[in-house]
Amino acid sequence: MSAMEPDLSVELAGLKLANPVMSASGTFGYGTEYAPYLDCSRLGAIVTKAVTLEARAGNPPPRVRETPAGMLNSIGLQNPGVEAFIAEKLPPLREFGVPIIVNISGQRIEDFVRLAERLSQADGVSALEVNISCPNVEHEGMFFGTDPELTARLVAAIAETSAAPVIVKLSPNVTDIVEMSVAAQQAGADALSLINTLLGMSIDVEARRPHLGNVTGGLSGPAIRPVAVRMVYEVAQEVDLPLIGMGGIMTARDALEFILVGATAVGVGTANFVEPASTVRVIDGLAEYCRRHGVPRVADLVGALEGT
Amino acid sequence: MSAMEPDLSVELAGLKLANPVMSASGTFGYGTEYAPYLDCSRLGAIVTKAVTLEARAGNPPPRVRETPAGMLNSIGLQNPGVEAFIAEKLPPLREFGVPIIVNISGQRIEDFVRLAERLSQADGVSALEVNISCPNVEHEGMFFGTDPELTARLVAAIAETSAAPVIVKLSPNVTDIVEMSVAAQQAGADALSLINTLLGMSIDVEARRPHLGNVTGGLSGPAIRPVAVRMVYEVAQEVDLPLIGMGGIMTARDALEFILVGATAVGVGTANFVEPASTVRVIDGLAEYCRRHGVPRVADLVGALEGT
Amino acid sequence: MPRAVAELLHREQAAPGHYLLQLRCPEIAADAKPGQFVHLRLSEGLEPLLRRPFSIMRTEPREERIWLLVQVVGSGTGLIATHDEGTVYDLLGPLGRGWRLPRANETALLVAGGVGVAPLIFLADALSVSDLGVYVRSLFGAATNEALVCWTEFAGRCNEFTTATEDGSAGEQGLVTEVLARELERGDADRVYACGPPGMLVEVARLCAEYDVPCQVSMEQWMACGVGACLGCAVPSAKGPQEYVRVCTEGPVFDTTEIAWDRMRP
Amino acid sequence: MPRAVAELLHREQAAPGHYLLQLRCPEIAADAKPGQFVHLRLSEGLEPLLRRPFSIMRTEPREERIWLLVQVVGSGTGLIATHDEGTVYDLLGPLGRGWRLPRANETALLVAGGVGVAPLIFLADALSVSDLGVYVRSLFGAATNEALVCWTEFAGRCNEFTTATEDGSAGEQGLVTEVLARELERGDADRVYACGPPGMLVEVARLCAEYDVPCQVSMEQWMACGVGACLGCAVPSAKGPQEYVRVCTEGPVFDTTEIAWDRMRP
Ligand SMILES: Cc1cc2nc3c(=O)[nH]c(=O)nc-3n(C[C@H](O)[C@H](O)[C@H](O)COP(=O)(O)OP(=O)(O)OC[C@H]3O[C@@H](n4cnc5c(N)ncnc54)[C@H](O)[C@@H]3O)c2cc1C
Ligand SMILES: Cc1cc2nc3c(=O)[nH]c(=O)nc-3n(C[C@H](O)[C@H](O)[C@H](O)COP(=O)(O)OP(=O)(O)OC[C@H]3O[C@@H](n4cnc5c(N)ncnc54)[C@H](O)[C@@H]3O)c2cc1C
Ligand SMILES: Cc1cc2nc3c(=O)[nH]c(=O)nc-3n(C[C@H](O)[C@H](O)[C@H](O)COP(=O)(O)O)c2cc1C
Ligand SMILES: Cc1cc2nc3c(=O)[nH]c(=O)nc-3n(C[C@H](O)[C@H](O)[C@H](O)COP(=O)(O)O)c2cc1C
Ligand code: FES
Ligand code: FES
Repeated sequence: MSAMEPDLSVELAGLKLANPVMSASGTFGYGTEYAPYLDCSRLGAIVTKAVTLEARAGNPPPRVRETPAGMLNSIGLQNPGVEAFIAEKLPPLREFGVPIIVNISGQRIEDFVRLAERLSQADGVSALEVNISCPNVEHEGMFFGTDPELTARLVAAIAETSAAPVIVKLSPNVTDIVEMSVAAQQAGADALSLINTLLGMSIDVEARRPHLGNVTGGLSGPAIRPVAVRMVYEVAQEVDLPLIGMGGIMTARDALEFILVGATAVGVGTANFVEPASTVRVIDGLAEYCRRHGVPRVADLVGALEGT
Repeated sequence: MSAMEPDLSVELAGLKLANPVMSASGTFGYGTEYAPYLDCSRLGAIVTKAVTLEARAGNPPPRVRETPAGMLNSIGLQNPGVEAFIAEKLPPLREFGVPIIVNISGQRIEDFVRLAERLSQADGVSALEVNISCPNVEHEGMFFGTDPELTARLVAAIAETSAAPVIVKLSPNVTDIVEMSVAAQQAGADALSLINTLLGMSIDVEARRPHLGNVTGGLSGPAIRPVAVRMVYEVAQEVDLPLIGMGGIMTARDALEFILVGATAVGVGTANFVEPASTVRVIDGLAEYCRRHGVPRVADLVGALEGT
Repeated sequence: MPRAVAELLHREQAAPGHYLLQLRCPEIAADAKPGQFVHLRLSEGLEPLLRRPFSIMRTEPREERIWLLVQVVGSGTGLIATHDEGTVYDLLGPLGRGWRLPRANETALLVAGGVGVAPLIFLADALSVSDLGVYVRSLFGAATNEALVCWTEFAGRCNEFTTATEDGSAGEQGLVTEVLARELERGDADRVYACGPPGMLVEVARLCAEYDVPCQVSMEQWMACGVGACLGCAVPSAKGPQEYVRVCTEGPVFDTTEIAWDRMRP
Repeated sequence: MPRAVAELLHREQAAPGHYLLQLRCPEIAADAKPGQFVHLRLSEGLEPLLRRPFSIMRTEPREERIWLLVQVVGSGTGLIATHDEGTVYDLLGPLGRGWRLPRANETALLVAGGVGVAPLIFLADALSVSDLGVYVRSLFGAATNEALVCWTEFAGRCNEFTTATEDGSAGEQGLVTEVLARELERGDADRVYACGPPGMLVEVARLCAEYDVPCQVSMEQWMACGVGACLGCAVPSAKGPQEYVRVCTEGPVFDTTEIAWDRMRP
């Protein structure tokens, strides 16, 4: 590495990342699936598919469907449960030698607390990412992530228990993302991830039924990027926590949109399906941008929007 | 027209439309701009660009920007004001011989009431479409359309005054679109239009500034269609009013997604910019679908989703 | 690494709306097993966004070539008609678990519906050059004569070959599953291999269960990743009332007993 | 009706990253006036979604042809390199308000920057065949020699012609606006016509105001509809502190006095 090589490292919630590029939860399996296609040890961090206390089967198929510049998914929370995750999925993940962030989900606050207890102490888990875009069975299925009070209670309970940094992943399906961010910050979140998928639906008009077996699903991909960038921008103005921006990032240019409006790191999701090596291409592209613009450290670009 | 020709007419808020296809507000000017490109008399209705009490200059440029399968706009409410609208824009609009729906916008409830008073009695105005996706200056800029109570007060005041049917155009930038719809219904709305644009933003990473002069803008086009279809679907389950569905409709197939989930009529917006004759193509495509599937009346397709 | 670029050497219309693609792709030509698929990127842009899965129809390892048979059904496959020879595709593959071969000297009954013939041609090809001494009897059904796409390629690799069309324009008139029922009744098939539309596979599975003949099917499901990471391509598994298997990883070829057919979406 | 399909008769690279397109389009060839533009659909799909505006560089009414000069700057213009001869474009046009012609026997000073030369070639062409007796003096600037795209087409239609390049690789070294300043100082230009990058136009407008020479400029702004319906292509108007005009309808050619230059985004 020459003296002019830009420094891509960033710090986030106490973690030192070699670069700001992570996989987005649910789009990179447990790391090993993509190992034949790229050098996973180059990632800033790997974020896993959601882990729940017990094994979950997921939603009825069809589960994915392409939409204009995006896709809908209704995977549901299919996963082998936390114990199987620790026993089977975590050891190979550790081999990559990069920070592992475990995305967790549950139906009651207690579920999350038990997950945090168990996972935050597990060997090789660098941080937890709390998926709050899920219904709370104790509150008539109200989504945790659409109510600031529920979010605050959930995050406070996890933050109290977790030995690892707590990243709260926000849902975009809200009137005021800033309100949710402030609630998470006050409750003790160490960082925020945004955004999760937008709730969407598409119809097979010949068969007159929804394409997805589960009727509705989560919209991801380039189509949602303008919404995601706007939300990161809004939150960055009002909240002091480091942000992980995601939503439709395909290239370094896209990642830079998020970084310039205030994201310290970025997640690459749907793009992995299109191009398995998307993450490393984004990393290389960020370095190239820094070189071209004479930016010594990518961290200098965080929030470096001009004239707004 | 042969005996087998499908009946495309629909009834909506007391209006009898020759077919369910309208222009979406702000994308069809005041009708005359597109007259050289299509036979405007074929439309089910023409919905105008927003009209305000006083003339408005609109937002600083750039005002439009393409995004993946969509576009951002920050036109602002540029319009000549209600009196100039009535004097100059309405007479040529009347010539098309189709129902004219005037989209109205304001900053305080009083503005809307005065607009309703003036316009609902104007010759050739068939209905009002109330754009509630705008900030209320009396409530610290809170958007009318993101608060159910504010929406209800606004709609009630307009409904009381208006001599013409009142269509309420909902904002998708909310946690719960059903809550807003119910509020509008209870306050006396005759129909609902959904959706307006999603709030978005995009960045010129070379110049490190937002593409739009106004920083953020409204996202429209095919990219948002899954979100729009989902919202129409949700609202159709809970509300009895006729719905006008819109968001990314380019073709009859797209329009059918909205109709099948419960829209009585549809609006075509961004597609006009791509193909000026989009509306008539959608109309022709609906007829073709009805013929192919042996559906006698397009109205039979409203909400005719199977197996959900 | 299951990843390659492949140059389009030759494209021809195999039937109305069907293209036969010959690609130069040494790695996949060398490694692919019958029943495996490739995950093809059809555009460098966003339209379509996701890759599309296609069964491998044939490999010619020495010539470093593979063959795909593609039916145009939508926007992605529609692009193929616009791709000139020389087009370079980015593809992942060979992917998935292919056909488990019959035992020596068995009679294998191959049942193809329409474009589902592709992975069965590869199977017939492998059997015809193997020293297993398998007797290959094939049934090929489609709506019309024209939709019996690549039937000569298929027939030429089988010991016995029967066609059926719904409109009677070629072979027997009727569904290929009706022919299958008769064959199973006759009782000399040791195992069945099938690929075709979902409705056909359901009926094939039902018949083979009825006659207690082991059967493998190549399944389809919408895919995102193609490599087991997204869990998008799930189909109901017979393992439990809530279990799923991934078409891209545990499949696309399954034993019919692995699938919970009653939970398949109609 | 300002709507046409146009067949791509010929495409050639006019300079690195610049294409000259010859289209068969009888309606537009017959109707277009210098300074007008066409709104071109570059894909039948969604990528790009919106049409793209291009100035008309030349018309040949008898041959039913029009010429466009396109610089590749992004995804839409990038597609042009993939379009073979015979491609049929859907376009709207001729659109907008073109150049107001000089009076008889005036001296017109045409100032072009890079690809902005296109609408000025059309103007020079119209003046060269008109009986107005206008003396056409042109200045053409670009970053490098190579970027003086179509300069022979331009020069051949002018009475006098000067080039300037920033790197000095052709003509004078420096900005074309520096040459313009000298010309205006000399004082024999009756009016100025300019098209080029925004920064250049700001400077041209400033200089012409300083020397009190009437000036028209062809402006650019991102467009959606191209026909006046969306109000997307606004630029600040001199009519009032909050007023805007539409490039697609009131322009693209404006008198510099119509524009509020101080409110243009830098
Ligand atoms: C393992 C596997 C192997 C396949 N092999 C072949 C093959 O050899 N030849 C061939 O022509 N096709 C094959 N298919 C189906 C092929 O992948 C789809 O037809 C293709 O993806 C459609 O893309 P599109 O963009 O044209 O259609 P879209 O516009 O996306 O959709 C059009 C219609 O195609 C169907 N479709 C779309 N995607 C899939 C999918 N992944 N699986 C099943 N149906 C789908 C749906 O009915 C949809 O309504 C295979 C599918 C799988 C899963
Ligand atoms: C009236 C008018 C006449 C024009 N005439 C010509 C011409 O004769 N030849 C030519 O090469 N170009 C011309 N342009 C500019 C041309 O329209 C844009 O370069 C083109 O739209 C870019 O499309 P893209 O998809 O390649 O770029 P995008 O990927 O959309 O954007 C790339 C960059 O191009 C620029 N750009 C994009 N759209 C526009 C636009 N509408 N106006 C100005 N800049 C834009 C921006 O800087 C943007 O960052 C004209 C523009 C206008 C408004
Ligand atoms: C197939 C799929 C599965 C996902 N699963 C999860 C999940 O388990 N937990 C979670 O927090 N987000 C999940 N997401 C959301 C992504 O992590 C990401 O927030 C979103 O897709 C936006 O990024 P993208 O546009 O780059 O995909 C999933 C997304 C997809 C497409
Ligand atoms: C350029 C533009 C201007 C618009 N102006 C208005 C407006 O004045 N009032 C309004 O209610 N909606 C306005 N809209 C929203 C559209 O009417 C429509 O709800 C939205 O664009 C979604 O439909 P589409 O995806 O078909 O464009 C505007 C949209 C665009 C793209
Ligand atoms: S397609 Fe992603 S797991 Fe099979
Ligand atoms: S581009 Fe729509 S008004 Fe000019």
